[in-house]
Amino acid sequence: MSFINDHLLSIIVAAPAVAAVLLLIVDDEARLTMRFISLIGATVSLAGSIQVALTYGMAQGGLQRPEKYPLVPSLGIDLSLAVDGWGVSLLLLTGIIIFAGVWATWTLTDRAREFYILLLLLVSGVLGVFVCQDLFIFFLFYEIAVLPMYLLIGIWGSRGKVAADGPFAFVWKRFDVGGREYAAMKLTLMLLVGSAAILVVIFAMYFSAGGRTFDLTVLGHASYPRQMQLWAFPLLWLGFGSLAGVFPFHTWSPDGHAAAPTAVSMLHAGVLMKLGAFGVIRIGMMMLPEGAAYWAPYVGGVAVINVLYGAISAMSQKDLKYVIAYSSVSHMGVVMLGAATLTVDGWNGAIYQMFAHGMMTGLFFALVGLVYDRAHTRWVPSMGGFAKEMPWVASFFVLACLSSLGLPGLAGFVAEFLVFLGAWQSTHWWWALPGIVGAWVTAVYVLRAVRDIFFGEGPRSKEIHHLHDAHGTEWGALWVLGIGLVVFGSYPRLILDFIHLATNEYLPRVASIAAQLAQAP
Amino acid sequence: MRAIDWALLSTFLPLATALLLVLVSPLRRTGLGAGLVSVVSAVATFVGAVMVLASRFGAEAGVVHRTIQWLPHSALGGVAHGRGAIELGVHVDGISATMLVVVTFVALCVQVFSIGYMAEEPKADFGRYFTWQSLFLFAMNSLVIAPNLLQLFLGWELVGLVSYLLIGYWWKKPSAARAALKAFWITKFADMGLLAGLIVLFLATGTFDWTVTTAAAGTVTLLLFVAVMGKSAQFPLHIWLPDAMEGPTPVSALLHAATMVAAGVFLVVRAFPLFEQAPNTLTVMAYVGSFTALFAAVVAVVQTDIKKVLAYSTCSQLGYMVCALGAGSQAAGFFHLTTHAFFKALLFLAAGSLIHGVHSNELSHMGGLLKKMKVTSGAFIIGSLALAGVPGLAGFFSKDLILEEVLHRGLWAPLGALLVAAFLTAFYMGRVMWVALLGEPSEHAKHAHESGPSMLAPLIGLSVLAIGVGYFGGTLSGLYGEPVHFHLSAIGIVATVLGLSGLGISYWMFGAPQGGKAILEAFAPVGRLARSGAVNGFFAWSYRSVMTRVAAAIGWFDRYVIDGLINGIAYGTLEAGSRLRVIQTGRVQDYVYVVVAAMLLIGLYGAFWGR
Amino acid sequence: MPTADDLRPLAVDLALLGATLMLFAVDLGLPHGRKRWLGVLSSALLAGLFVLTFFVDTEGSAFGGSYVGGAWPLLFKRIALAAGALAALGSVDHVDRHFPTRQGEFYLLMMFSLMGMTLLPGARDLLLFVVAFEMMGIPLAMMASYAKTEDLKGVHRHAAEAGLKLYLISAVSTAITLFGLSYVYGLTGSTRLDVIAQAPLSPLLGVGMMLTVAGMSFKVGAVPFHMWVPDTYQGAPTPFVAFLSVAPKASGFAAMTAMLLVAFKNNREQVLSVVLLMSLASITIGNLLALPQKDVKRLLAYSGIAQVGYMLIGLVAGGSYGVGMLLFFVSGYVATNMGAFLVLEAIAPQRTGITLDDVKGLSRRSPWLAAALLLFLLSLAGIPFVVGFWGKLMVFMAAYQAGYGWLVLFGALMAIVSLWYYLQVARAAYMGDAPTEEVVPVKVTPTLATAIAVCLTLVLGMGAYPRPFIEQASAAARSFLGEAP
Amino acid sequence: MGLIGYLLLAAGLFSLGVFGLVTRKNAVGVMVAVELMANAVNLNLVAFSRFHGGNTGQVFALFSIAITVAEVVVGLALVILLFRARGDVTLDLASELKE
Repeated sequence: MSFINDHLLSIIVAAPAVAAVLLLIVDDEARLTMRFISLIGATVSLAGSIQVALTYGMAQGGLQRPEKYPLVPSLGIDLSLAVDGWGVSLLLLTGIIIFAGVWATWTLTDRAREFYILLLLLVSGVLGVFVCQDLFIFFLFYEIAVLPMYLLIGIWGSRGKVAADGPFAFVWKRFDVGGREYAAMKLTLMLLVGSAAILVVIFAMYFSAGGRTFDLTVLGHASYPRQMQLWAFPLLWLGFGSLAGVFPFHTWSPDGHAAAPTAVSMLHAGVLMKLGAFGVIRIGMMMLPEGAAYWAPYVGGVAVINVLYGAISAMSQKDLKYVIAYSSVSHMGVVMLGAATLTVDGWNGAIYQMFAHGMMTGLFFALVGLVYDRAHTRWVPSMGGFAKEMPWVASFFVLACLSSLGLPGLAGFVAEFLVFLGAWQSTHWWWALPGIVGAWVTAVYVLRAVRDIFFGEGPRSKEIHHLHDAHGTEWGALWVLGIGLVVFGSYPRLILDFIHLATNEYLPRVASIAAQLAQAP
Repeated sequence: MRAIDWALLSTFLPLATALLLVLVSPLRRTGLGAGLVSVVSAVATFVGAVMVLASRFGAEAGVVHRTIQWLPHSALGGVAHGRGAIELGVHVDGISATMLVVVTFVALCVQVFSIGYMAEEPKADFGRYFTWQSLFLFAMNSLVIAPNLLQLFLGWELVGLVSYLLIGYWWKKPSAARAALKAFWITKFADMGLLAGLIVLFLATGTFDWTVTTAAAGTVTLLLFVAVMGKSAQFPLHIWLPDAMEGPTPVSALLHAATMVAAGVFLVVRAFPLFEQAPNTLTVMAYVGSFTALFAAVVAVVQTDIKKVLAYSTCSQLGYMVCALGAGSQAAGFFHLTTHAFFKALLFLAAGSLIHGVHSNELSHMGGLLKKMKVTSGAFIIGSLALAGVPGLAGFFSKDLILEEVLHRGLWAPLGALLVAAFLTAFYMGRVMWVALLGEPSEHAKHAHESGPSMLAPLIGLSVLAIGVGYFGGTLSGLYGEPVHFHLSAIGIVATVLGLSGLGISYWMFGAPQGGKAILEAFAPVGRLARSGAVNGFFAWSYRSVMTRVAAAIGWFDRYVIDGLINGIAYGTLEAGSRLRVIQTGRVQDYVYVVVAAMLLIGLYGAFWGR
Repeated sequence: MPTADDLRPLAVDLALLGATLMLFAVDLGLPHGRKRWLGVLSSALLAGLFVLTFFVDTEGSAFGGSYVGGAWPLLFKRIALAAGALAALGSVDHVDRHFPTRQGEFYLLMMFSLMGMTLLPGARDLLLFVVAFEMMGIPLAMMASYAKTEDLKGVHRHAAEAGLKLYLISAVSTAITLFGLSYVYGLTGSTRLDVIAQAPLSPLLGVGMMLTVAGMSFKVGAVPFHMWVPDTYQGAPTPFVAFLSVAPKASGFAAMTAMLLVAFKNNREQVLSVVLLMSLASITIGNLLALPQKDVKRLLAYSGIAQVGYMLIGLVAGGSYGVGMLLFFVSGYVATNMGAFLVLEAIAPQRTGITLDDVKGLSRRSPWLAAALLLFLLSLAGIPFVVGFWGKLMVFMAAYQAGYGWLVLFGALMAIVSLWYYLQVARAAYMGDAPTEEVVPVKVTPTLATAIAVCLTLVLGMGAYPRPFIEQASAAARSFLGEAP
Repeated sequence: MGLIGYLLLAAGLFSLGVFGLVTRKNAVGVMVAVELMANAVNLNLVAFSRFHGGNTGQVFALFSIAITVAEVVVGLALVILLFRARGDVTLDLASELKE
């Protein structure tokens, strides 16, 4: 047992990958075995994350459960893992989402083996990012988390073509805009452009700090030249930000999420986008505090644009998945807004929003998957009255909507509330206003979608029939995430205390530098 | 058990009931079983509330205030003790105890009534209905016992949610779905003010308490008042309330007459110490309230749907309360809230019973119901008279108190508006009574029959209170401040005369069959205005023409400009590849050319730097 | 007279000579039906030699310093031998199918070419350089156009063209290099690299140096001497291309490094500026021209040009770090690119041109092959947990350290462009539907499968745990530059 | 004729070779041009050898000749192959692989 305890973090990170390797040797026809192996991999990660949360020493805080395996000692690259308060919460989130995600794809039959392998590899990458304490490995995991997406979307994505029109029709035709392969390619390339920017900054930090180690703590306490921070921070911001859907690098997200299969959308919007925001905070703001302090107003300003722009774009969408995808863009804006405030409440809110939005959007995509599975369309104007045949789906959808629009008692509210509190305290108090308005616009479009899809007299398209409610394994994802939303919304301290601990530890350094900078002429 | 335990019981028992009904589907699907569970729980809740109120008269009458930390301590409060805490808890004092009883009693009556009223619904829907009812009770009670504005806000949003769910109870009807959506949009829109107000308050004081003294009170209260306008349907954010009548009638009685819409007023009552620090806000409230009272009363006159009449009447009465609070009288506002809750709930339930009898909301489909539905009619008449301010009934006392306070403050314009509204109130209630209860029975009314006991019992209970509660004004106000004792004043007499004359004129006009044509024609422009709804139209326009168009524009921008840029870069790169590939001609001598040329250039460069 | 000490650095090369002669002898004795085993034998011999490199001590120098041993050349020899062994193994079936009667010559040519390659990294004399270069290059041109007469209008329609293009550009650049070398010799009076390094700079010497470097960059296929690369790759037999695309590149870089960092070390700046330009041009042209390609071999050829550009970055960064990372990059690249071409061979053994349509539906026809191809492609693109990621990253790191931050950004962005076309292949394999309705499984022969599996293992192993390789490469680079370990 | 003269001659020869290389259509003609370039190199080497004394350059030249011979042998073989494949030895025939 003590071996497990001593290597718990490695086990959490490796479990999905090991499951993926095991899948290689399973017979092609043994679908059930595949599913169970995947489920076990996900469950091990989830259980491990829960164990980490339960045993995390709240009294001492800081980085706990350190593990270190030298990888390339000559360059100071170590596979070093440890978990802090943020890590705890985000591990939990990832564990929950992948657990739900496996349930949500239980019925997948087309090339199931490859699908699960890629999905699990991706999850390993995500888990790795949240607990690794080595910048280089951070980047490595980050890339792993991004890449399987190409195949996941490209192979198992839905075929929804968009008619080529408008001024760029010729480009559209060439790229097959709206198709899943287009979406997959666009997502991959845009995110990797971000990686290119990150890479440069990683090198800059490494060499600027002496070129001996990539250890995050060491690098985090090095003092980088101001000039370097000023150019490096925006690169990180845009680099990680492209994954977080920062305007104007968000356009991969609607196409990508719309085209992706259910579990992948869940995971991508639910967890992967958080990697980007996490990177901005964990690497960008914490490592380059001067740069962060200088650029915070821009980060916040763009985040505000994100919130409103995403929400208003979502209003104009008719495709259900696009609606949800744009809402993600809007909500990730809230995360970035919280980060930009450089206040305790703002950062708490930002990390909590990652958590809350992860669960919520996971639920959303699971539901959209169900609706699509039954109705074979995502076109909102052709739906209507679905609540009759699928009352539970409707109920869960409303629940997700309510969290999305920040209804108290659900997780989304806590996060938004904290972010707004933080925003009001920050140097730009008015940031909170667009945020609040954004929440209202969210209410407008999500509830309108609810009305159009579930309420009213019945499908507006004659082709929709044979609707039925969720059944069997599909319940898994819905209940796990639905209950999560309520529980973490009513008693947020379950998670928020961890977050708070880490924030209190990390923020003061950044905030004090920001304060100095504000005083300087 | 102490007061706090009773308060917690009456909050969490309904939650437990709701959860039970949500999670145990078989129970919910029995319909009646779910209803009974809910009613039993409502009874217990009511008992709890009564015990809480009783404790106010007992030995432990002091304010009970108990909280737990909900979110981590915010750094915002700095070092000062108790600041920066984000807490939830229980606060029991006279106000919350009174409100608790009002809410739970009305809710109990409504739930009992609903068992009869909703009996013909499908079982699953019936169960769902009672689930939401229980959830509402939890939400409303958690709002009522809130120890600070944050919890009040949480409850506030939750009741808004239940309102959305219950208005949309018949979600298959597009109009109900639309009304639910509209109600949520509008109130949520107003709630932005509450959220902002809370944040400003927290930033300024480090707490969510309403007792703090702060320089920011003006901003905070104005922001809070925006939310009040939304929730308590004040002009111009009142437009959702008439549409909310799409919900089942008992829901209208509970949420959209007695309790939920009064939450806005309750907020002001609760946070009165804050509002008192902001005289300007109070003035604004007085004017908005009185205008709403008048405006809604005028519109109520021309409504032909009995529920719409009552809905506008609710708007109008809420205007009274807001105006009273604006005049600086916590007691007057809260007292009117109390009495109004009983008689308006009574009116709605009685109307529900009438509707149940004739299967129609339209006044013209009623008539002569007094003979067929004696108990219901009696209850309706008691409610109407109480609303009209007939002396001796509850409405008389509270309305009188309000007018007195407004007069006392010298708010002349609001006073005039309120007086006219008092006349109109009596007039339109009179009209409903004469047309629906007397008058010529219509086709529908001929088959009307009295409702069952489960519907009549609540009517009787509420009737008692609609008559009696007016006499306890002093006792109730004494629970939280100076007792306000009733004494007949000049303005009270004026109002009474106006009210009675309103009833009289309406009898003169509508008492006879086919009467009142002229007056209705005179009011026709108002009617048109009310029906086409200028305010409504404005909101609809801003949704349709502004929001959706802006959204479409942004959507286009995203697709074509931003995405276009990204596709453009990709396209450019691919084009560059396609164009450049022609340099690979395939002719080996061309390659040799390149090699030789490159060698020459490189050699020359070497010769140059070798110098 | 050469002494025994002189022979020590040459131990591997002599053993290779022995192996070659042995192969020759066996070829003479082997009856016609059995020729197939020649490939397996040569692969086994090369593999044996590869193992041998771990047990011989090649320290020291031979022939008065004209030839040196040690970690640096040894590592390149290993790369060449490994590439040879894999390529021979991968060629067995192709050669047996298409040139059943001329199998021995094919492997002999490969062995001769390999001999040039193993000689090249240790050469410290212009003469030896030239000889080794030609020894490596001439057999390649012959192998490129290896075809039966009756196939010239069919399967190997492009053999002559492929070979001729390789040959002609090779000949021209050899001539130009020699011309440059003649000046270098003329102005320094010596053919020894260390002596040349001491010579004073003059315009003619400058011309000589530049022409030398340019001529060498022909072998690695850097822009603007890359024009033969796509045409030859496309037209030549696939297993041979697998060999051609990696082995000469590794040795070419060994030669270039020696030339730049030993012979021209005092005038490095200017030469490096030209190398930097070539690197930029290679990355740009390689990546852009690969974008519209439909022929996978041609696509990989352009990608190879781009890869060379990345390798040149390591050279530009210089220092033991940069060179070491270049070496690491090259060793990873050998396994990767070899693997990729061998997979192509497995997919379409009957053809020399393989288009994206041939790859379509591969994941259904052979999931393993598709997965292998995907991993090779990802490694080429520089994706984590396969070796290409580390290679690119290490080279970038070296470049950043040397002050070329912008080059890192440029390189990384162009790597993303490259991902487009790599993913086109992956997309065909995974998302495209097979040309026919029924799914025809791909049959992979055991020899080819073994070769691919070895490549895959290397790619994954070096990607998962690069430490020993990186450290070996760094150590070799330090010993090459004479720095303390 | 001093060293410079030989160098100039070699350079001229080399240029002539380059000219032939790019203008000849016939593959054999191109080979001859390459040969010219190689001989320019040899001339250089021998001239430098003479200039420096010693025999390094001459040995170099010998090697160079040997290399050139090997090259030409292979080249002519390829030309024959081209002839078999296309029936002619015009270099432009070998331009199917492109772009």
